[in-house]
Amino acid sequence: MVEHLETAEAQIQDEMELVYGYPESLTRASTHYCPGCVHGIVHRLVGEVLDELGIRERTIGVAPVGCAVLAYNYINTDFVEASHGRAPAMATGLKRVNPDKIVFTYQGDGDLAAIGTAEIIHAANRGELITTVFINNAIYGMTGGQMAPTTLSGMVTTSTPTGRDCRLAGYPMRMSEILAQTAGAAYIAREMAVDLASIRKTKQAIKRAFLTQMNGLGFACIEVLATCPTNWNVDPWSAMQWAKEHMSAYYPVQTFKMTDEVKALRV
Amino acid sequence: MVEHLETAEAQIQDEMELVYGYPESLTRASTHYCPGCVHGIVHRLVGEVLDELGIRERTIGVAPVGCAVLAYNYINTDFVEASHGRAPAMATGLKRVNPDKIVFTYQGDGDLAAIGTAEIIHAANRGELITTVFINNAIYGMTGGQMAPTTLSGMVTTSTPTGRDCRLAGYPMRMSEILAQTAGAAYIAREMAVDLASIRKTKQAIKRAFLTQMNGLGFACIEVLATCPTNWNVDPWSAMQWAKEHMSAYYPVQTFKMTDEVKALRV
Amino acid sequence: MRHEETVFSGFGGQGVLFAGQLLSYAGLAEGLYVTWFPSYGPEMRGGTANCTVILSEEEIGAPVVRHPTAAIVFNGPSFTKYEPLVKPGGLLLVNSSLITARSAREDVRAVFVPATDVATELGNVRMANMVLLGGFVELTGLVSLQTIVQQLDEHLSERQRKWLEPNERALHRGAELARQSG
Amino acid sequence: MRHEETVFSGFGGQGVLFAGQLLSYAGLAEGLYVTWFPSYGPEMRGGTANCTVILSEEEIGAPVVRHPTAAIVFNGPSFTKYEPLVKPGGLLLVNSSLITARSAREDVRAVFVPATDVATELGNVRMANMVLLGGFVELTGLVSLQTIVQQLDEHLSERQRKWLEPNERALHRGAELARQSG
Amino acid sequence: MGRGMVVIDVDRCKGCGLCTHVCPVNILQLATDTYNAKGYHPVVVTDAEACIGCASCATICPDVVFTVYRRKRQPRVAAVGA
Amino acid sequence: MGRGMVVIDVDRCKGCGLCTHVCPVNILQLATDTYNAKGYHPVVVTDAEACIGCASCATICPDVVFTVYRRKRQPRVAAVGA
Amino acid sequence: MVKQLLKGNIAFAEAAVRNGLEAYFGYPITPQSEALEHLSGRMIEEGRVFLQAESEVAAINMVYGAACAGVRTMTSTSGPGFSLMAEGLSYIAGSEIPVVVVNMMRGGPGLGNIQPSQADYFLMTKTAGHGDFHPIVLAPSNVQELIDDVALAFELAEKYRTLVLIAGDGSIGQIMEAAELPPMQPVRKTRPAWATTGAQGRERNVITSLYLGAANLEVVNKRLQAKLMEIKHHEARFSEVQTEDAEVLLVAYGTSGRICVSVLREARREGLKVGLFRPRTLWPFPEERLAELSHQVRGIMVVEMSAGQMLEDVERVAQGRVPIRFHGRMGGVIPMVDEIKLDLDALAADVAVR
Amino acid sequence: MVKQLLKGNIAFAEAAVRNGLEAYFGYPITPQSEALEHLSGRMIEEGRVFLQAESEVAAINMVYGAACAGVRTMTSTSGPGFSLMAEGLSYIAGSEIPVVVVNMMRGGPGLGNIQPSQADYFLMTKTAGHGDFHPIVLAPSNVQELIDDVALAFELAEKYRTLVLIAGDGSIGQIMEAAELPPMQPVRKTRPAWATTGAQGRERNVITSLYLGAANLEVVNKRLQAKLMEIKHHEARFSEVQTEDAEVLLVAYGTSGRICVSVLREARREGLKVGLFRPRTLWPFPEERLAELSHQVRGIMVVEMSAGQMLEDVERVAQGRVPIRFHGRMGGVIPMVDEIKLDLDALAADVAVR
Ligand SMILES: Cc1ncc(C[n+]2csc(CCOP(=O)(O)OP(=O)(O)O)c2C)c(N)n1
Ligand SMILES: Cc1ncc(C[n+]2csc(CCOP(=O)(O)OP(=O)(O)O)c2C)c(N)n1
Ligand code: SF4
Ligand code: SF4
Ligand code: SF4
Ligand code: SF4
Ligand code: SF4
Ligand code: SF4
Ligand SMILES: [Mg+2]
Ligand SMILES: [Mg+2]
Repeated sequence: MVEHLETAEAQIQDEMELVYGYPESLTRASTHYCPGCVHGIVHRLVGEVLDELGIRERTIGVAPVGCAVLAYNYINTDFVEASHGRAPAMATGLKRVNPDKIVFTYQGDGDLAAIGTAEIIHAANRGELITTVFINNAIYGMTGGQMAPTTLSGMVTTSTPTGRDCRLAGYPMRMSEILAQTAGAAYIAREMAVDLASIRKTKQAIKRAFLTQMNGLGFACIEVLATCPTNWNVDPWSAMQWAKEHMSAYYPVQTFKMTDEVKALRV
Repeated sequence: MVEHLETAEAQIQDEMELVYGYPESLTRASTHYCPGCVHGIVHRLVGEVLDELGIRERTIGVAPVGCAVLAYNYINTDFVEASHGRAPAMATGLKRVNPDKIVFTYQGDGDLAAIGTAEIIHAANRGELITTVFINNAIYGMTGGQMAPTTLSGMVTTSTPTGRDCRLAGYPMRMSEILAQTAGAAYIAREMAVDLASIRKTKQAIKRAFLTQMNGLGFACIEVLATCPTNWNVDPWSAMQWAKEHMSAYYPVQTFKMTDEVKALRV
Repeated sequence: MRHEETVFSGFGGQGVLFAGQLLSYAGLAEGLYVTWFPSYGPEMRGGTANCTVILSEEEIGAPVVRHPTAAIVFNGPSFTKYEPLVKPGGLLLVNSSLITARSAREDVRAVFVPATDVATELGNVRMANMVLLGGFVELTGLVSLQTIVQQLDEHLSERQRKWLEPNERALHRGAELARQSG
Repeated sequence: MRHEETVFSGFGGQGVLFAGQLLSYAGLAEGLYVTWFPSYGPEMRGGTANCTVILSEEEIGAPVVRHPTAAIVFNGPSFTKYEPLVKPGGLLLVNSSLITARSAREDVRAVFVPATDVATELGNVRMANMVLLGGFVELTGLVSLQTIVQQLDEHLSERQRKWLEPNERALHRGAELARQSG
Repeated sequence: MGRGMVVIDVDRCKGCGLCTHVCPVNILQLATDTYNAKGYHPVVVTDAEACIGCASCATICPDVVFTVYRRKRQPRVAAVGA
Repeated sequence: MGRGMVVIDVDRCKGCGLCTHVCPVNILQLATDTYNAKGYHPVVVTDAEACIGCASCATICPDVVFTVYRRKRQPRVAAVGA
Repeated sequence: MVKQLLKGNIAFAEAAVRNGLEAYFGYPITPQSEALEHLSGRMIEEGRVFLQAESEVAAINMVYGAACAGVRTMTSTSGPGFSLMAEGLSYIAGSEIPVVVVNMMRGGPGLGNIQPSQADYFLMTKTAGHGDFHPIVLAPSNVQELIDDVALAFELAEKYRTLVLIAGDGSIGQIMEAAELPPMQPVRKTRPAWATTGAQGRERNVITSLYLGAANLEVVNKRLQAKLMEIKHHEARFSEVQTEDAEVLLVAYGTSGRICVSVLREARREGLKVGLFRPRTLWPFPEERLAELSHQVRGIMVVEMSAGQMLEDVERVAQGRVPIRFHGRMGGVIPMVDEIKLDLDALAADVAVR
Repeated sequence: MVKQLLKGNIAFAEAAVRNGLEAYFGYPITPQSEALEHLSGRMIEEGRVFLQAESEVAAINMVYGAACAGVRTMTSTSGPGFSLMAEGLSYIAGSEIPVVVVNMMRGGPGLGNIQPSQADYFLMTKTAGHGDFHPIVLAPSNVQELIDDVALAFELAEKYRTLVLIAGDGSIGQIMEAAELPPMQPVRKTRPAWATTGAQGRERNVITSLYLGAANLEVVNKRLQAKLMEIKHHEARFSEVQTEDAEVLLVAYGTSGRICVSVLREARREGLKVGLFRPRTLWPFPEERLAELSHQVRGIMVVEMSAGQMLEDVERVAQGRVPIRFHGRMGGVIPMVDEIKLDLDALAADVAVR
């Protein structure tokens, strides 16, 4: 296949210019994600950003426990696999002894907003110079679609068979709003990946988040509203429409904290 | 001693009226706290509130791990001793199976704002019908005065011998501001216990917090700015002045969240 | 003594696990000891699914076996994996719609049923599992087709009720084809 | 063979632990094996503090003993606790300023020094620990008073430097009194 | 007997001194010579007559040392007749 | 050859269909008959000429299936001469 | 009640409901999440308490809280989640509260994978957390035993006021078998006298594991140890297959245990006098009976889905009387009958019973 | 370098600094907080990394992260904190990363108290977390050994890429003794090839404990077990006192071990031929030598500050050759020489060496 591509490229070298090519910072492995899973899109965005910033060789990723547990098979940097929810603590250890390197965590909403609540909040509060990409798909994907802290009210999951009853099961948690309360956070924003525009915007935000770290400005976290077609039981495109309509209604797509230095960054 | 008191009381029955007597909801045990420790004052306030609300016999307390670990020796209700930081989880278990009972946690800043971050935030977010009294003395008292998440910038502790350097050790954490972000919280306020007025105000807040639970209005937490004369290395009175001046400067004494129902409560 | 160790294997989505369960229900209904043991994993698509169903007159020890007495293979990869493993004298039931390969083994009874095509004819590609199950029951006589149909009736969820009738036809059609090619 | 198992016991704040450490430093300086073992607990005030100091010419096994060869008791509760425990033939050094009780034991050498009063005379009640330590050294000859003074010199923190001289006097005064009453 | 009166549970006192700072009529002091059972210099009332029964001491005391009384309102006549 | 062109890495495609919804000229479709190595109906281009090389497909594709090219700006003369 | 085809995870969850489970707190983890999912519906239906916690740490402390209130409560998890419960389990043991925890073991260490394993034997039987204590550990090897063990677990937990663990594995959780569920029981109406339910008209109750002063804590430890001794003497359970005339003894529990039944059948068919000793309690370990058997047989083979953990207990009990051989598979691999059989034959040869 | 009077907690902390400790992450807990406090000043002075974590869970995962970067890193804690690290420790074992953890044991279970204890023996030696693994466990019994064990711990951790625990107790942490500190070492300049430091001009490094598929994980487990076997054969350490002619053998480690030295002296004075076997590594347990001795002596007495945990290993190794007596204290009580001596005399009488 790759060969085939090369020849194809050869042919058209002269007449055509490349407008989208395979990101260097991604491995060639095909992901294990379900068809249309947003994890794939955001992995790609991270790869593109690492390429554009030219930091692949000085970046260390921290994979979560969640569907993205195998992120290290796809994002082509040094990687470690954290225990469930502790990625920010592990990233803290990595960064403190590698201050000149770029360390990022990639976490799901169960990983970051449930079991990992303390670790993410304290990493943010310490202003750890790490970057967090937070995929909010309102569900526990990997384990079969149980309720996540971010599951919307009334949403049916395998652990809320009659729909989430917030009075019993708690309310959908707005993590970005909470992280923005910490003194150490330099850049906290919520984006989504549900159409071309929002995907492009998400990429810019992720890029700014990495630049925040590269410039030593503090902790940065980009929450990305995403989908889980499999556990939502809808096709990928409908899932995106649903997310655009319902998730962004409860989870405002917004920049919650951005210090002046971060604002000043040219992305 | 007690006898002596009784006779004394007898004598003066007719001429005098009692304006302050020993709270029924406190045991007669003398506390293990250091002289002038604010834990003693807040224990007393809790006792007075339980008396005034007449709920001693239906209340279950959850003691923290911290200097207040022996709170159950002093507050005269059913009590359980939680593991460090997990009091809100234990209280959740207790309350869910005792919905008609009153359950409160009494926690320090290491217990609640460090190791117990996830448990308190999720209890708040679930709107657990429990009440939390949170003693912020900016230090780990019990273990010998190490830095707490709430330790002020530059403050010298046994684990920040040259003063807290926030860039390395993280920033003082404002927990009430964070808890106020959760959907399940009905009443979140920060008070202090550093002089007569603030002590009286703190008592009203604690009373309102219990009433919030009694009326099923949601989670309530009262943060109390306090002192630790021993580990601050100052006399109790100076400690109170210091807290009044410096702690309340960084930790605004304020009501961060109060639902209309809670506002409507007559305290 | 009735004793059969059967592997059902195919793509996720081909109804492999349900076919196995249906056989298990039938076995139980006919008073046999039963174990149904699935391959399980995290939510990852496009994987292969399989389950081992053991029906026996004596209490069952190991719920998985290296050499099944019968294998029902729904797709190519499953054929490759299980064709060599079937016990000598055992049965290899193949969905010939998706599997062109032929077995080189002399010591197993290989039966080929174009289950996917038949299912498509009958109106839903997803009924291939019933075609194969029908064939299996016909070939082994392990349980009666009636019992299978009864159990199908009992265990089809409301939403799938409408498929009861077609599925029945698929079962019978599979039995038929097996009888011929078997 | 020089071997002494000494318990220092009193209120927290009476300098019990430091007196024990000073003896330990001296023992080390004179080439003895040394262990200093404190009672320790959470931050709770008004408790009693004590430590066991063992000086010996042979390597030390157990760092705590049930029956010390010497007990230096700074207050009433400590007297009550350790008076019965001292080894027969052992030394019981008592701060008679705070302890009015007398020992009924014939088999121990009980010496009474009004350490708190002496310390107050010398300008600081907190030096009672040095008075008693001076007395102890005088009575046991376990280490030389000079060594104690040297070590005091070495281990007084900057802030306490000004107390070196008075503490020295306290040590000598303690020795003196012990010589007389001993 | 003054307008107010406090009963002090001496052995509960830890001599922290907080009450001495808040008594509006300044009649609370730590004993300098005596110790209580706990080994602290306990609080003492220097002028019982002056107590106004405001309970400020009780409000700040961490160790529930104080019981506070205030004289009941008496009909003025009685006062005169006295 | 049109203004744009996409190269499709067929066996990476999972047939999720997302790209088919965002192609502005509607030339992307899932194959109905053929399967790829993964067993999915892969995307196919129905009218290569129409591609404008906007890379929308690549932007939304979770599986990096597309490589996208756009015709280089040619000097008008050349165009005429052609 | 007739037998029905039940999946292990659903079976133990439903069994708990029918045994009057009043509150369940848990956090999803494969391979036991179906239990949590089943309870998320059933408990609410029954008007009881179900709560998905924010973590296993929270879950075990919620269970701790509910147990202090004197209700039947439990949680279920697997390897990594079980590790996270260690501190809470130690507190529960220290304060002598009845709690039931199911651990459907999976491949480790670390994240490992989700296939069946028995590698948490040490962690469950020797301690489960810091300090001196042993939980009672039940080891079912089929769905019916799993169902029955739920009732037993609650009974023992409450009888001794102690922690009871059910040691399952991914295989027992995922398998479907015919089994019979107990009849439905309502939740207990009364609460035990020691429970913290509000001190209304009685002395207040305080539940703690803190005992300042070594002497005080030692008293508690001695009481705890005395209780454990009593449990050790009365609650050791095991089952045997054809041990009467056995010359070679298979020792295995849980899934390994049932697999060994097949091994035994094959070997017997070939005339090898083999017996099976299957511990039903891992703690207390059925030492007495195994010691007896170690006098009778000429060789022992231990089969585990681990590197050899129960093996150490067998060695300790057999005291070198007969050679002990070990067949272990790791990482989630299920031992195969034919492979075990090979080792068994080898052992038989060594000890010259063949 | 001359000997100085050092407190155990300060001693091991300073020893770590001098052995080139590059990063410390920890959470305060008595009775080891002085170590954290000492490092909070020293590490910053030396321009190295010190961070007080938000919990022990965070601390061990920070250590995990720093260790993945290939630096010398450690944490220290006590009972409850050690329990909370169980999951992280299992991940560390599973990904074969060199890490050192000090556990100054205190009275348990639960919150217990803060007095010295040896009741975490099982938790430390048998597993420390879910899944199949053993940490190397060093057991110092005085401040000098504690200091020396820090160097040894790092050496072994890095040699075998494994988890090494130092099993101390409150007493070793609080005692002051004369000891010699090693000379100051700077931090290592280079990072090992496997470390995740950014894939600059090399293949990228991935560190994980996840292995999907039972077969794959079993391969890793086998490698892990092979390594543990190697450690078992080469790293078992112990020290002996007057065992040559011993008829009765004392077996104890750490604080119990040093106390037994006094017991031995008294007994010898009275002419009883007693020896002391003091394991310096609890895992690997020095089985071979103890087995030898169990042939030589006529009775064994195990002394522990627990209900009898190492006791099980002694029983397993001695294989019933000689009677084994146990003297244990719990809840933070330090065993007293005279009481141990009484039990020893009783044993001596039983086995008729007196
Ligand atoms: C300690 C622990 N608890 C639970 C699990 C099981 N588990 C694996 S992933 C996961 C949640 C995944 O959800 P999320 O973080 O939202 O990621 P997603 O799959 O949705 O991308 C859980 C609970 C585990 N592996 N470890
Ligand atoms: C799991 C665990 N970690 C650490 C400790 C040690 N510890 C006891 S209390 C405490 C902190 C107390 O500080 P805080 O919560 O602020 O209470 P305070 O004493 O200041 O009132 C710590 C770290 C413990 N007991 N358990
Ligand atoms: S389960 Fe959901 S989150 Fe996981 S890969 Fe599938 S679609 Fe994506
Ligand atoms: S240490 Fe501080 S918090 Fe604890 S009792 Fe003393 S003064 Fe109060
Ligand atoms: S009651 Fe008021 S006046 Fe009387 S002593 Fe107390 S503070 Fe002073
Ligand atoms: S405030 Fe209470 S404890 Fe403090 S000195 Fe006054 S009476 Fe005593
Ligand atoms: S590049 Fe644009 S026009 Fe061409 S196929 Fe992709 S989306 Fe359609
Ligand atoms: S978006 Fe990608 S994976 Fe989905 S159908 Fe289009 S090409 Fe295939
Ligand atoms: Mg998710
Ligand atoms: Mg505090």
